[in-house]
Amino acid sequence: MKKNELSQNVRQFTGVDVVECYQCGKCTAGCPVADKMDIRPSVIMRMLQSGDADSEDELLRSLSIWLCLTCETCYSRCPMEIDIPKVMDYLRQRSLAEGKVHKEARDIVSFHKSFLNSIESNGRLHEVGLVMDYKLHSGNLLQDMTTAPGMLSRGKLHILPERIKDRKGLSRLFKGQTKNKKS
Amino acid sequence: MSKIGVFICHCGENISATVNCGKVAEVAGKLEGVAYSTDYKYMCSDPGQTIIKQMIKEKGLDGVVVAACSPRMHEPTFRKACSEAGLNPYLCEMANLREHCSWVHDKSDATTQKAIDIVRTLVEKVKHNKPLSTIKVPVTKKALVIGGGIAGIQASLDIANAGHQVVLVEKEPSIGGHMSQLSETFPTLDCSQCILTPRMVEVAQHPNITLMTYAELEKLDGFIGNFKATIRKKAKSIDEKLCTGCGLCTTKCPTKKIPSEFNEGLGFRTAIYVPFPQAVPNKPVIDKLNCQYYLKGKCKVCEKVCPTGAIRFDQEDELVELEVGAVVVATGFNIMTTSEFPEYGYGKYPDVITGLQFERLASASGPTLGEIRRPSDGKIPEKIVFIACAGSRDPAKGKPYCSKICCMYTAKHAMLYQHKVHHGESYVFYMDIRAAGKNYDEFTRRAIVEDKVNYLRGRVSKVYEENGKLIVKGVDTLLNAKPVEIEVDMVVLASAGVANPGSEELAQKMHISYDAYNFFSEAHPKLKPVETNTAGIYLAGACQAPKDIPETVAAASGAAAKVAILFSQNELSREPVVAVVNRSAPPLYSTCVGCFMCATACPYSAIGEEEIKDRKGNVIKKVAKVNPGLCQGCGTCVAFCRSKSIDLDGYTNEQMYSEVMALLNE
Amino acid sequence: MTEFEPKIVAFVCNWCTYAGADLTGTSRIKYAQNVKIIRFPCTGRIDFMLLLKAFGEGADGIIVSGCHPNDCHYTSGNFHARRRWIMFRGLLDLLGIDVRRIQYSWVSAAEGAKWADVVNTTVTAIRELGPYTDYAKVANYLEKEANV
Amino acid sequence: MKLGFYPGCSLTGSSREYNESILAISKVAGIELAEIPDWNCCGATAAHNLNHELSVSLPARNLALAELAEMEELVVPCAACFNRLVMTQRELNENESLLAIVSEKLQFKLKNNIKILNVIQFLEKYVLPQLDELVKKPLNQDVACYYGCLLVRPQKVMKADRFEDPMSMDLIMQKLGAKAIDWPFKTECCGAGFSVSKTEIVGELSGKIVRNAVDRGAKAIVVACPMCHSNLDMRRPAIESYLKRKVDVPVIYITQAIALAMGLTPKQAGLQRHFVPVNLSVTQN
Ligand SMILES: Cc1cc2nc3c(=O)[nH]c(=O)nc-3n(C[C@H](O)[C@H](O)[C@H](O)COP(=O)(O)OP(=O)(O)OC[C@H]3O[C@@H](n4cnc5c(N)ncnc54)[C@H](O)[C@@H]3O)c2cc1C
Ligand SMILES: Cc1cc2nc3c(=O)[nH]c(=O)nc-3n(C[C@H](O)[C@H](O)[C@H](O)COP(=O)(O)OP(=O)(O)OC[C@H]3O[C@@H](n4cnc5c(N)ncnc54)[C@H](O)[C@@H]3O)c2cc1C
Ligand code: SF4
Ligand code: SF4
Ligand code: SF4
Ligand code: SF4
Ligand code: SF4
Ligand code: SF4
Ligand code: SF4
Ligand code: SF4
Repeated sequence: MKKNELSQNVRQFTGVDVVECYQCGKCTAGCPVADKMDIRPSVIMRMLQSGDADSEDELLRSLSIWLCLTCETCYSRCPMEIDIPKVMDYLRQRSLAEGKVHKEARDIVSFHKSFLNSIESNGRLHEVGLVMDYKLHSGNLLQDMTTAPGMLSRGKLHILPERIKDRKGLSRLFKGQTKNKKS
Repeated sequence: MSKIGVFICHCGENISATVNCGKVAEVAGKLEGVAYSTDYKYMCSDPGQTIIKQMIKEKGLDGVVVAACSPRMHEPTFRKACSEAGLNPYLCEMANLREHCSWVHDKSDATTQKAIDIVRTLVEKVKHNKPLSTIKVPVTKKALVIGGGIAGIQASLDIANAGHQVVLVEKEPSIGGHMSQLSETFPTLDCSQCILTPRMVEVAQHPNITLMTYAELEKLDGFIGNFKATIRKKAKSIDEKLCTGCGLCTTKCPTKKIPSEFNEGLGFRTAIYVPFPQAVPNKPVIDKLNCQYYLKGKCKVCEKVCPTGAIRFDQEDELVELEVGAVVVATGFNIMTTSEFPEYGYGKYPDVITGLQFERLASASGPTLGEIRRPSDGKIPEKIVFIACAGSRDPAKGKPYCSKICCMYTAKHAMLYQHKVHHGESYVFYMDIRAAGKNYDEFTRRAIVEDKVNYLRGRVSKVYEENGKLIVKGVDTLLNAKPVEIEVDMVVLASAGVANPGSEELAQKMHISYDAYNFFSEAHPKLKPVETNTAGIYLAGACQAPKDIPETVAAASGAAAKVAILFSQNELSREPVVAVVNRSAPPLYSTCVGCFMCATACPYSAIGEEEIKDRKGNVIKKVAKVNPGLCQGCGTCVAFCRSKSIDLDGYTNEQMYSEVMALLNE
Repeated sequence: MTEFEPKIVAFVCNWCTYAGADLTGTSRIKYAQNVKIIRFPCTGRIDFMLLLKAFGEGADGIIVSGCHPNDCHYTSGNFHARRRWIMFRGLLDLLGIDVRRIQYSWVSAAEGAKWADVVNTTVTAIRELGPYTDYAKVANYLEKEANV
Repeated sequence: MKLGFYPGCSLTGSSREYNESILAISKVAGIELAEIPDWNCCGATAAHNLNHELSVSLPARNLALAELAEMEELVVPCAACFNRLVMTQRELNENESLLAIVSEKLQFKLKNNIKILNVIQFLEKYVLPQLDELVKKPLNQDVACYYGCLLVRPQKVMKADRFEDPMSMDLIMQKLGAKAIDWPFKTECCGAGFSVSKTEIVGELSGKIVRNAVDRGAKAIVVACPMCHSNLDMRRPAIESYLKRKVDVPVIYITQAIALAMGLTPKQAGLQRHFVPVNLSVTQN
């Protein structure tokens, strides 16, 4: 990677200029998952600023970008109004595209992928299908076995998916987008 | 045929780096009416001016164009030089090649061409310049000082001690400003009241100072040397001559629970009140908005107890007109309140306070008699957090600037806390420590090293209350951005210094400029720091930007010196940029048709009537006439006159037309 | 073909915009070279016939800029200018001059960056509008006016 | 009165009771909600996280369908869907090239001017004015109104009142006769989309929220977002294992609270579908 390649891309795709960050740390101070992150939000900003290739690679391989909940707390309090969640979105997409997803984040990615698969095939989310698909992908076969019966008995799960009618229109939206089938 | 001299300045490299000055001089030399043209490294230097003077004499120049920096910079310099060489100074004009050309464009032929165009334009203007002579106006040697904080106090005393009359107008019942609220002052930790009170008393007793408290500027007209100010003296509901300041009324008034402004809401006052014990003047006022009598028509306890019968419920506001020669604006500043911080609870936690509130807690004369006790339950806080840059350096909160004083007062607060609560723990969340001043950095270091204040670099994201404690969610950016959560008893916000509410309106009343944050603007950021763009109006203290006391006092003395300089003259020379109504040979006498559109447009009421009479004294016609003493040279009248009968010296129709023509016709 | 370089005249007041433009220089903010400044004591002084004159002499665009409302050094000159400007717009329509050729703005002495902005946006706008070619019409009008 | 309605996937599945209660109270208030025909999933966090274009084109399809159905106002009760739709609308208004791409894929030229209302805005505009008349059984309860992230942030887009300490739900609850407690966790994140993939994080974040509400005396937590609801209600085991204590405070939708106050039955309000049993004392007028 060239120097500052990532931060320039961030700027191009998100409109966020990381140079504006003056490292006050307010984002990290308020982030609900900062204590679980391997690289904290303000440090992510600093690494992007440094433009150093190792840092940028480290960033894309970090767990942090996947732990971010997009809760927007950082953005809403940042004195420089830096849209960190948007940067996180971009970093996630880059990480995925470059195959640098952190080991512990694979669950999260699998879940999101299953989710998109469900939409792609039905147009709407089919929770049972989603959970099955996710389990297959993540290998977490036993996870969440406790809630499903409860959901069923409360009428919260449909066994069969609801499908939208305009399947063609839907598939146009997915056309040309990266496939989520395999992970 | 004119004989104009053109002098092109390099300004070292400032102009010549992007403009080919030699080329400009060469082309200028060939312009019609130009008798001489040259370029030189520093036109404003002695040798530079000598060239101009020599050439005026040698070539018999009848006009000069100096193509250099902005006329706002050196027009007086070169006009003076011309005058010394015997040329009427108003035959000299400056072409702005630096600010408007070389500094804003890159080096190129086009830049040089633009410089040539600018020079040509001014050459054409000068061809139509007329010799003018400066106008003399008398100076009223009395100054108006607005605002009675330390800035207004210092400026008043200095001007008064120079032997001139001063009227000091303060909107609150007492002078003293924010300094009177402070506990101890950095970097020496001397007691604020102790050093301030003697000066307040001196103001009250000075024979040259008239003090008007509870008063505000209503209107300001006129111009340097000759202002007319209208002051509104708000009704105090007290006959000040009768009142002895015994204070009986204030102890008996039944309305006791009004949050005291002086104590920043941490204490109470009565409806009839003196804001603080050392107030000057030490006489009460009735706060009509809270007095039972004014609200409900019942009470009058104060009237009953007053031994001198000084209470006047029927007193009304009074408007006083003053003629003054100069105005010093010293209205100070304010700070953001806790309610302006959503993330710190919108002001709903009583133990999240501002720096000014902390000053009141730390002050021996404050509501806690100098003990640091938290407002909610009066407990002594065992742990305390100070948040620096609260609102400052925060574009999201609309204040991108550094408030300059808070790093220092935060260090002071933490120190005072540690001195008073020995076993207490104090934390300061900061972004940078800005302590640039004599003995300032030593001071903040002392807080850290000697008083063991914990400085943590990082901003606080949120403060909330849980089980009677305040949870502060911050970060230590020097530890790889480690989140830090501290449970404390009190939080002090070093909240941003901001312009006083109402500053904008006040500036508009006085026609001075103000910046994006409503602080008043100085005429030049370096060389005219206490002047405004309006001659005769000066700035002192924190009304210009947040300032500490030493800086405030220096500015106040500077402003006072400017006033004294102005008052050292009996008459003032003014630029002869004034309007004149033309005269022509009879039978017309003037093309003026007497419509007086000009008079309605003139903001200074400078245009009157003149009767033109024949030999027998019969009035032939009425035409407009400008009073040059009042005319300020705005030229509005000129644009209004349909018959082109009124013109503005220095910016005549002919001059402006020729400039436009020259600019567009290469 | 080289790009069309519009000729733009800026009529500015001495106290606010002229000083603001000085600040642009002092701050070394670069801007387009097409604009040349003529200094007036106040926007109130600006006779709008002069604007027409400028179009008659080949200007492609004009900037009129002074103090912000309420900030006029002379109390109210800029208000008068503003009022006349409204009437003047009617005349522009009559003469078929696109009002977008005249940029009316407020730039204070503290707004150096804003001046650069005003200049650059005006230059871009005029570039898009293309050269002003109808100057004969304006010159004609002015001549007739002068004879009244 | 007829308004467009976008239920979103959750309301047809895991948060059916939210849907049921909205429809029930709308009926009482005389408001007709017309579902967007053949709507699709907004893409939620998944699209947002993985694929930017899909995160815009999926919501955009719904906006297009709403426009086709000539809807002027669209009620979007799910805070996550609301957030996605509003952000999409905004992004498409600001980014012309993206608008072109999306229009091409949708084969529809978006006017993109539909007014999108979240549940609170909907209630404030259409239900609140008549609420005094409609409340039959005031709720005499201390409740904690929980807003979460998506209704208030980013505040520049959501334009919520007092974004760090919003009051709009509190005011509605007060109208219902309840006491809305003052508490500092109104807008803390509950763990959002980690419900399935990182349940322990949800347990921790939601646990802190629930704990604070309970400690401050709340007898119910009132929400306006299916994600918040499922995290606080369905993930109660994870919460309890984080807090190492049992908490039985119920979590209800604001629309359920209104339904109860209007005198509808718990069943009509869908309370039986909750994991944490709801036992609210409802006093008679
Ligand atoms: C918390 C805190 C702690 C500080 N500690 C220190 C310290 O330790 N050392 C130090 O050097 N500096 C300190 N300062 C800074 C100090 O307070 C200022 O430098 C000083 O007060 C500025 O004086 P001033 O006269 O310009 O303004 P002010 O003190 O604000 O006085 C302005 C006066 O003008 C009056 N006024 C306002 N508007 C009008 C009007 N329209 N008409 C008439 N009157 C008007 C006001 O009522 C007031 O009396 C501190 C500031 C703060 C906020
Ligand atoms: C590298 C540098 C960059 C700077 N940049 C900036 C800037 O960008 N902006 C800014 O605002 N400020 C800047 N400054 C600060 C600025 O230089 C000073 O504020 C300013 O020069 C102070 O002026 P002065 O007259 O007090 O002192 P000086 O400039 O030091 O002048 C003192 C004069 O007194 C003479 N003198 C000394 N002793 C005697 C004696 N015994 N008898 C007679 N004459 C004597 C000296 O020869 C000298 O001419 C900069 C300073 C430095 C060092
Ligand atoms: S809050 Fe904003 S400015 Fe501060 S460190 Fe985070 S991104 Fe940078
Ligand atoms: S948006 Fe992400 S980085 Fe920002 S505060 Fe929320 S979880 Fe942390
Ligand atoms: S006259 Fe102006 S431009 Fe020339 S050297 Fe002096 S300051 Fe520089
Ligand atoms: S009681 Fe009368 S004399 Fe005494 S302070 Fe009050 S008004 Fe003045
Ligand atoms: S009349 Fe007013 S000021 Fe006097 S004692 Fe009564 S309340 Fe106080
Ligand atoms: S003085 Fe210090 S605390 Fe105040 S704004 Fe500047 S850096 Fe922040
Ligand atoms: S000078 Fe002009 S505007 Fe004034 S009265 Fe005479 S004709 Fe009218
Ligand atoms: S130039 Fe004209 S309008 Fe302006 S002050 Fe003088 S007389 Fe009045």
